[in-house]
Amino acid sequence: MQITIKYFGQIAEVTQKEAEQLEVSKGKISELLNILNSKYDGLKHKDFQIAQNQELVTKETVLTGQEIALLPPFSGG
Amino acid sequence: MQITIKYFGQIAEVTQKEAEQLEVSKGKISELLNILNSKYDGLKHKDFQIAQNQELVTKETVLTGQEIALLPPFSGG
Amino acid sequence: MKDKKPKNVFKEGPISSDFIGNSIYKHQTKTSIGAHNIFLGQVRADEIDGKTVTAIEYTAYEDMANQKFHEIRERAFEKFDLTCMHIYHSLGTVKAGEICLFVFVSSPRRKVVFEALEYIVEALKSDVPVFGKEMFEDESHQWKVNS
Amino acid sequence: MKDKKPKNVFKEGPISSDFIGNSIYKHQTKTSIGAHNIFLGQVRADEIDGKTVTAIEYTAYEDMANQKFHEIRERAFEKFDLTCMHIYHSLGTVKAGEICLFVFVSSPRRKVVFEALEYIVEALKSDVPVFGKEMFEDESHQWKVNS
Repeated sequence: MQITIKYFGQIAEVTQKEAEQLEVSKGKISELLNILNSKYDGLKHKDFQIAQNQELVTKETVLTGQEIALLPPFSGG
Repeated sequence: MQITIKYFGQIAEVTQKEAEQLEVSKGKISELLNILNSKYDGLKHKDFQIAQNQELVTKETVLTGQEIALLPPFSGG
Repeated sequence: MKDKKPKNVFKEGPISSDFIGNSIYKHQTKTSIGAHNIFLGQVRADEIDGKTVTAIEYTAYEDMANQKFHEIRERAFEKFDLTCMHIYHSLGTVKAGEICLFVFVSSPRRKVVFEALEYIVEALKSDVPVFGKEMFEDESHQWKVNS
Repeated sequence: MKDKKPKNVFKEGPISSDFIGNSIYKHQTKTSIGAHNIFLGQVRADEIDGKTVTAIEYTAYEDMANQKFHEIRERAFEKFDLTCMHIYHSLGTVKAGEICLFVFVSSPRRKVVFEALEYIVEALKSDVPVFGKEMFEDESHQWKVNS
């Protein structure tokens, strides 16, 4: 299935882009992360949370969503 | 000795004045209060604190000061 | 910024939103500040026994009140890592909806301002000889009691 | 005053003291309010390894952030007896000394506003995907971490 992946803050510095579309097979978030870690050098050393359709999820969560976001530590305010 | 007595808020409504000078003999605050209670009808039913030279004191405190104030409940802010 | 002698914290009449905005503006040159916390007391149009409060008339034992405000300031600067603190209280008539109290604290860090502001507001409500007379639309009044 | 759908809390650039003053002014018609509490986040000119922060550039996952702000609002209105609540956060560049966060709560009574404001500020620091990039005078940068 087709998903949109969004990158923010220092994660976007690693990926050199703010968003992309990827064609992935069904599975867990962790499987998507494996793909991204091999695609983007240095990503595995970064601290981030993952949101699926704007809700935080874990690596064990099943990919269902149209929109995945990689979110570095929040620093608003 | 000569003291200045200041009245505030609802206490000033009872005394019908905001300040006065009184000649009193040395003694405790309670003795001054006896004088004021007999002078001002209704004063004894009012709730107030007493300050001597701008510090709160008790009825047992000895009169030393130039300035006594009768302070109804504070309601700033 | 400790002050050694009591300032006059009283202002005649209500405290305007312009005054508050301008006070915030003046702090933008202080670039060690990371957090401001502001408390504003506003006069409520309370309904009491079928009558509505239209204004509060404030009086104070001014010398003692300024001394108490000063002591609260000094204690707050000792207890909390504050960069600035400002307190203003109205005297005279403040209409319902208008502001009668403005307390402004600033610090490098946010946790400090929350603690400090509540400490200061509670202390001034309990320690400072200010008296509010609640005026009703029929010109009767009652004396305000803090809760 | 509950809102049913998320508002946009983001503003491009710093939040001006005029905007804050005007927001206070608008609440003077709400005569059930007795207490306002305002939190302002201001950008600090921190010195880090000999370099000084000149500005923070804010970005956000805007849709999720507005949703989270909305959830914080809803929870705060459930927990606390609030009359009004307003939240504004900057996006883009905010220079040292300028204001990047404005949270404004109002209630009939003061105890409520202290609790509510701290609850809201802590929740938004931890739950809302906003990212601050601290810019130094030599155009290098580091990513801000909330403490």
